Amino acid sequence: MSEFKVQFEIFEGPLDLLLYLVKKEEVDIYEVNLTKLATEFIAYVDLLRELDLDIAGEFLVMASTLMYIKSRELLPKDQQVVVEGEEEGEDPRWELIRQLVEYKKFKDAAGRLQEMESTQENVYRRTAPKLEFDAPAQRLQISIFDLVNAVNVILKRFTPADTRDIFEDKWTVSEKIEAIVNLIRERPAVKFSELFAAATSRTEVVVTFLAMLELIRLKQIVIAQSEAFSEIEIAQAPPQPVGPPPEPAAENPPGPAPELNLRMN
Amino acid sequence: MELKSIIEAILFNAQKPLSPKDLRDVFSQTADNSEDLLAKSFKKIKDEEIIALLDELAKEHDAAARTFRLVCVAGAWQFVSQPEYAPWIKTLVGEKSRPGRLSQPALETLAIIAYRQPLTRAEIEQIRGVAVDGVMQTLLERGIVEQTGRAEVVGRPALYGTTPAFLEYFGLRGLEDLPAADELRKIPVKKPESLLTVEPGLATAPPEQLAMQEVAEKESTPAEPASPEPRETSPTEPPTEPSSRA
Amino acid sequence: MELKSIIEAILFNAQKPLSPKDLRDVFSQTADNSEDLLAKSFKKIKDEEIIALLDELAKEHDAAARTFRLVCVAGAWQFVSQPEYAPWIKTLVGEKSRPGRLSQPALETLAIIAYRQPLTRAEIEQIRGVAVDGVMQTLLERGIVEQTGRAEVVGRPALYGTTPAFLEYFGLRGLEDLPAADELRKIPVKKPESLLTVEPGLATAPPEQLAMQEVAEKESTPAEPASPEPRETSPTEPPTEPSSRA
Repeated sequence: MSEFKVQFEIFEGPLDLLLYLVKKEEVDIYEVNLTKLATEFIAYVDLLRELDLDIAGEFLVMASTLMYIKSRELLPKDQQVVVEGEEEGEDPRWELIRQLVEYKKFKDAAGRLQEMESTQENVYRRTAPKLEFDAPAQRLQISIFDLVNAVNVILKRFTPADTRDIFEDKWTVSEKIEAIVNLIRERPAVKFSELFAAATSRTEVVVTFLAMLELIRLKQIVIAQSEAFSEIEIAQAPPQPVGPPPEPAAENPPGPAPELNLRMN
Repeated sequence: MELKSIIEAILFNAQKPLSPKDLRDVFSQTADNSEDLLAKSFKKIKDEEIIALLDELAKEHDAAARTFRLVCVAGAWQFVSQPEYAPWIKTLVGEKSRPGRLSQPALETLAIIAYRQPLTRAEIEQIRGVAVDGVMQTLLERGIVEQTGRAEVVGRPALYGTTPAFLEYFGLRGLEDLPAADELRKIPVKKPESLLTVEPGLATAPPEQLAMQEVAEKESTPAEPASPEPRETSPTEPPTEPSSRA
Repeated sequence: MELKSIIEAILFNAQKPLSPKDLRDVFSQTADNSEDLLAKSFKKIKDEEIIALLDELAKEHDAAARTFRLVCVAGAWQFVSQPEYAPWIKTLVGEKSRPGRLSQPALETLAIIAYRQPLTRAEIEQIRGVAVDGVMQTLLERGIVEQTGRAEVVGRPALYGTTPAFLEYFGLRGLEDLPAADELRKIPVKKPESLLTVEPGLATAPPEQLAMQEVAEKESTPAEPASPEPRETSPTEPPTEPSSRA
């Protein structure tokens, strides 16, 4: 009994059951023997009734339609009753086949939708990785001097001894600082390369460079590059209010060097 | 740099599908923000131009037959992976969040709505031969079907149609992409002029006369007066109460 | 389905760069979770095999010369767009409000890489005295540092160097244009006997030689050395469009 119930529930409605029966016959819908079909359908419904199962009203309606068709068709043609008011378009046989054909097409379409549904489950849309558009070329706010300064910091951190080796007594950073300060007092702008032009040894270059870095840090000088690839110039920083002595590095700008802003934007 | 390539690059980096209008906006904004002459030259592109290039791009990617394609779903373009790679992609990005599959009754009902929209509930039920209250509820709740208006007939019943979510769910560009759309949209089968009997004494008509095409191409029957169907091409089913049901 | 295609499909859907090991994990997990025989057959793939296929894929995409390529950055593979499409992609994804500052550790790490490249992560860490995972990640993500090869030593660790974007940003023609490059490159940096406990505050503390007091006494000291506020007098702002954009 439960077996029947299960089976019965497979059918979405009377048309579905009819289609199933047609399919069992292995004939085209148009060729199906409606009388036979009606008999089978009614047998099905009767069985379910006997089993006292709930049957959707639509099945009973269909059963009665089929019984009507069957009874009509059993009569010779000339004896068939022409029901008053039954006009073309309301022939029950035709109506049924039309409905079946129509229903089958949508059942097939539903099958195709189902395939598309399961395909679509496996279609993954590319979601691009989130781009951070502070792309380096545009948004980094550091100058090349920050960079060099960082090297300097590292070197200092490591090697008080080494620096002594390198920086011979001949040149001290403090002397160079004074020299640069004097130089930029005389002239509004000094080319970066000029600072080093007179250097006689690589040690002097390094010392000069370190001196310059300190002056930048102390905001005694400003460094500017009017555009990418142009020569870097050094100038005296505009006077600033006197304040506390420079804080050590933690608060030293890790970010933008105020004097040089190389944003490529 | 071609416009087409730029469109590809934009779509490649998109976080969501983009419509031609979205793309147009990107071009227009970039033109405003950039000094670049090329970028400026794309200030005003027509949607049609973008769409034509999108179609070209999609064809190029189809021809390249790699593991991904460029597709248009519900009017918005996106790169998608071919379904056969799903097992690995699933491992990578996790299960897709997607509502459960539709039941058979829901799919049938949906198919009817998709191909015949807009139509009333009564018309759906006539095709399916059963009541559709439950499945309609499901389809409406899932947002793949919606009320699109009211039929201009007695009682002004609601008309239903599919939503963009329907297209997305099935990966369709538009309703015209539904398989066999031409065939299913038509109201196909009409009663032949006269039914002939197969065998003497039996009323069942021979198949030839019922051949769908013959009838379908004849637009002999005028649209039912009760029909709310606005589409001229598809005169609808007669309203639900055929005499046979009595 | 080829293994190579599957790798492509995985990378195409990845939200972040994937290493050969990441890919291997995807294959292994998929093999565990799938009933599919093919998926199961990829249970154990060798890294070398994956890498060889990745190289092949990258070549294919280079040859296809579309708007994106498959690249390896720091040992992880990803699809990236060609840089020339940046203006439009930027419009699409929007500019980040996050300032582009680098932290002091990042800056130092960058400096080390710039002057000493190519070098391994271990060498960087030796110089800085601390692990650099986090900052390296930042630098790699920002595209100013990249993997440039592998050291021919045991374990073949990745070598890092600066990118063209790095040069572009600083307006350098090449690394030889780095200020005092010759000098700073040569200064020996030996591993300290014991790692210095460098308090951040001390990092730039002037060494004795710098005798800051002298200067500070002579010159007025700026109020806030830490403040990066741009001075309006500074002739800093370069014209908006660098030559590289032309």
